Amino acid sequence: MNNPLIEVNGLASGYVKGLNILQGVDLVLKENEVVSIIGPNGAGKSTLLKAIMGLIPIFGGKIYFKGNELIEIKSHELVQKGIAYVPQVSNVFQSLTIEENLEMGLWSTKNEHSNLFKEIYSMFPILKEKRKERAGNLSGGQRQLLALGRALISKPNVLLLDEPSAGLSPKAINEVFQYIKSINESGVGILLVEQNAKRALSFCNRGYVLDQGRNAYTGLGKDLLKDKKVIDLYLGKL
Amino acid sequence: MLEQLGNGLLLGVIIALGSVALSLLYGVTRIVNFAHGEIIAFGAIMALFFSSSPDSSLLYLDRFSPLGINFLTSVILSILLCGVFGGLLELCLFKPLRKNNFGNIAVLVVTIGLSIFLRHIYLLFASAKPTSYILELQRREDYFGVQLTPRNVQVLIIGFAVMVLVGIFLTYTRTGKAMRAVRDSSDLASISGINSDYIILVTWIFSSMLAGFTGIIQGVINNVRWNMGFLILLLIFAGTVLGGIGTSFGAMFGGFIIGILVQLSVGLEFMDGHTEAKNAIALALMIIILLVRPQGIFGNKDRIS
Amino acid sequence: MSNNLLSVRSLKKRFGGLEAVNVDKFDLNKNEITSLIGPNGAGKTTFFDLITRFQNSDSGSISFDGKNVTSLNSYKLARLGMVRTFQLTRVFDRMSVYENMQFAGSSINNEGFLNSLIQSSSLKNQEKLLTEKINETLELLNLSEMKNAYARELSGGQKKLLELGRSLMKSPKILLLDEPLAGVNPKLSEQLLEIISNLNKNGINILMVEHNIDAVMKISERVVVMAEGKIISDGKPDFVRSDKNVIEAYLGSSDE
Amino acid sequence: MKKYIIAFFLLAISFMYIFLSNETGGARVFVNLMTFAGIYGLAAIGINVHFGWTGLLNFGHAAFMGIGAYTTVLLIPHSLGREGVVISSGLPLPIAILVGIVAAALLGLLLGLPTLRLRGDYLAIVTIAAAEIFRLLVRDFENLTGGVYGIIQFSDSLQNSRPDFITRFSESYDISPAQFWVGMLTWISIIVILLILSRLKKSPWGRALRAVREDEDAVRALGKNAVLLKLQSFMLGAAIGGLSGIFLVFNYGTVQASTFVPVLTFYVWAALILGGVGSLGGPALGAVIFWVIIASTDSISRFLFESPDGQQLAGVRFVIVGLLIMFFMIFRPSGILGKKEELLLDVK
Repeated sequence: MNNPLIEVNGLASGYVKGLNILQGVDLVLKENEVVSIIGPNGAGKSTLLKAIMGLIPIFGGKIYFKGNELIEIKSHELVQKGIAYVPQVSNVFQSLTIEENLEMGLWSTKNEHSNLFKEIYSMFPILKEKRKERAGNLSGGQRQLLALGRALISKPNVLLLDEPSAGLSPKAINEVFQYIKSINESGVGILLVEQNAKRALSFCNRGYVLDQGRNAYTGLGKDLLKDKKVIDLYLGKL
Repeated sequence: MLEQLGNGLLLGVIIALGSVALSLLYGVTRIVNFAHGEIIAFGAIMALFFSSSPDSSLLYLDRFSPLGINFLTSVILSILLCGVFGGLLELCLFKPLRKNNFGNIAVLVVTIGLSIFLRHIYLLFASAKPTSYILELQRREDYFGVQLTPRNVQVLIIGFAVMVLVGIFLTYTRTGKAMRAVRDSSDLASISGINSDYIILVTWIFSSMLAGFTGIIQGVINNVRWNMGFLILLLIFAGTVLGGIGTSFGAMFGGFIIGILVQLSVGLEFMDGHTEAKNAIALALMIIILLVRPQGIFGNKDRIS
Repeated sequence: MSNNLLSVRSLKKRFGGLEAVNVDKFDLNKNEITSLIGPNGAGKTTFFDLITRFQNSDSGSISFDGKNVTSLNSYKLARLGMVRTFQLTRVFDRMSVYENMQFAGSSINNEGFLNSLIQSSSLKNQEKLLTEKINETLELLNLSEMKNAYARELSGGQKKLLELGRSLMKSPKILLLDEPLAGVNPKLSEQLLEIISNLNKNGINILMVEHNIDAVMKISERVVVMAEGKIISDGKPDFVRSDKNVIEAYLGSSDE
Repeated sequence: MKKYIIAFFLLAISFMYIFLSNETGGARVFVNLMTFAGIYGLAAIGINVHFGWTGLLNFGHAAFMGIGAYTTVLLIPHSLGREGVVISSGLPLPIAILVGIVAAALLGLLLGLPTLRLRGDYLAIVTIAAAEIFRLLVRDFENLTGGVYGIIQFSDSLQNSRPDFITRFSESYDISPAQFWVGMLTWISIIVILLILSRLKKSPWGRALRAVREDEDAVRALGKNAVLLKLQSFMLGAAIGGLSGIFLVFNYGTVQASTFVPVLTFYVWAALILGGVGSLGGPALGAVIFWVIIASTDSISRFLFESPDGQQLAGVRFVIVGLLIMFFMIFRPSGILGKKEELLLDVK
């Protein structure tokens, strides 16, 4: 049951060789878990997701998916293996319609498509309503839903989410988190990077606090939320 | 004025096709390809090599004589060869450059070197003289007041049909949609499971085949020359810029406008005796468009700053 | 009115269907550190771009130091004393640290083509005088050792310092800092905050966008919160901290 | 220092090659080659101000060279090629040259104003188009420019100023005195211009151009007018191009529409990339080595074809030019003399 889906050992990575943003990060995501990654700006939270997804070069350490080491990761192959990723910015194809966006999420799978579309549309009715519109015309919240839909349509085992609440109104944030919860309940492991640390910690099973590209604190979400050091450093005394 | 319209339509279709191919490649790869004209010429020259009679006095390095096969087969073979050529360019040259993070400007300079290199390879291998395909001569007839030969009309119809097909391809096929997806964001495309390297390769092949087709049409309407691609490249740039670089529909439209404009301007009174300057007018129009609407008629503003 | 260094009225900017900035009224008092906070995508950087004239607004007016600058060129606005930094640090990579500073500090007059060709003795003198100011500023920022290094060799934090130092060479009336602490380690952050607060004591007004809430609350006299392009709260740190709007939109409540 | 030693050896080998491969008339070939190299080097220095200093992509240098040449030639005594009527009145040559240079700078202003706000690759397209417009207009307005028949009989204005000792020296070594004089003036101009440029490069203005090359937004944020700086750089480079165009037509002794074709610009670019983008003396050195390569391509042609005709000679030459541009841009973008630290690989 609780097998690790993703395991990261001593990961070192960055955009340019010699300037590692991640300097040896360890992390485990088990089945059915929501794990959140928090930390100050520049701690390497988004970089970690990009490195797992093969978007930036890795200079050290190892990444395992379902026990198999990922070597020379190509992003598009990861999608086939069952990892989906929703980046923070530019997460929809602006000049494509909603339907075409979802179709792109299906590129690598040979599954029967029409059912998958139906599933996504019943989950996000707003997308069905606007399926012929260009994604560039959607509001921020709707884009986030489309990005989620695009990632989910490939039926992933793991979903990497980079600040899904960024730039959204409180109402839209609630909605997005509702969705994330039900996605998780349907059996998808979730790795969540969030700026809204309190929300993230109260939402997740376990949390990792990163600082300057290294693990700073790790623990159950609710423990971290009460941990005095974490509060001092990253949550503020609010 | 009207007697020039026929020529305008013909030139328009050539430039529109060339612009679509250039614009597609730019959209997906961000390469401003100065060697585009040489791919156009490659198509035309290969078709000439396949179709001309073996005893004709084409140079081909004094060693190879033309093959003399059926014209339609020649056309298809040439277009396929253009696809292979484009694919090889991507695999052997542009993909390695991309993997080594070459900037757009450096790649642009490389395409200029490539263009000079290829063009003069053609000069060495093929005749420097303008040469026509072995097609019977036809007389111009009147179509609704426009003067064209029956073959011109065929070419126009086929040209338009190809453009419609390209439009359908981009709008409705999986690969076409993926091309537009990579154009929007190649990172997002790869995390959606699209192999962007593969799509870029397909784009190179597709764009080169389209360019080769453009060259053959140009050869049928006018003639084949080693530097025919370079001569028309600037007009293709003008068409692309006019329509909005990176948009296929805009490129079609812009290319067509440029073609018609160039030919119609021959009929203007102040152009009397200055036939060479007709291209200058189209190029000047491009500069003016850039001045007042740099993103082109259908272009997106984000693409220019 | 005379107390307002910068004042903005009904400033609007749309991107396609998205209303990026819609600020009714924003005045900046003299001699304060003002911080702009809000979730990502709230329009803070766009707002920065609009008031520094790096982007054109769709409508609205901006006045700076008593002048209407709504349609002024960005570089002219900078000459009036409004100097900005960028979220993604922008140093001149292939120039040395010293040259970066020199360029910022040298007068536009000396950069005139003819003056540079003739190189009168007054130009040479002015360039020499510059040396002193550069050395002082580099000293202040702890960058003296890196003086002759190419700017691209600096670490992320050092680049932030260089960008700040470059702005200081302009002797600005107001400094607009876009995330000065992003990607800077805690120790350097402390140092930067101290420098910023000293600058303010020396009469330079500061407006900054920053995510580090602790830092913001500690250093600012006034905090402005943006969300979805609008200003939703504005006041002293304590007030903002307890403002219900803010907690909901940005700081987040722990009750799910 | 190492690269200067390499450069020195390259030059030495080049010159030895010339004299060894031309047992008779080596001096003549040498002067011919050095004159062309000087002219192209001067033109490349102009593009270097654009691209190397400021990051501007100018692929229409032929137009700047052409407008300088035509303006000067039309202002001095000349005759139109087709009609052959000699127009014997005109301005004194130095003034005509000055006007020619100014005309080139003004064309730079005219082209720069609308386009310098745009992204780099747009400038490339616009400049190449402008050069083509220029060529087509020159070709078409025959009663002014002589069109394809060109302009002749203007060289005397320059050759009359040739000192006697040059003539005597040339004759004793079997060199064309006219070409020797043009070449000498060209290289003197290169030295003078490089002295001026080295002064400018170190000046606040030169520093500002480099800042523009690195990041225009940051330049603007510091209160500097980036567009004005780019415009000035564009005009300066254009003016230098204009001067090189003037020397080019005096070297030929005639000028036609076909003198200023787009490939001329590409030749100059090849010389620049070879020598080193951004370095001061690189373009001139690049031009010399470039011309040695070009001169030796003829033997390659003879190897490939038994008796190569003009078409084959030109073909082989340009194939090699194209290869050179690609090869250097890919494997050594800093050229022979460029600084490795200032590699242009990542220019966006």
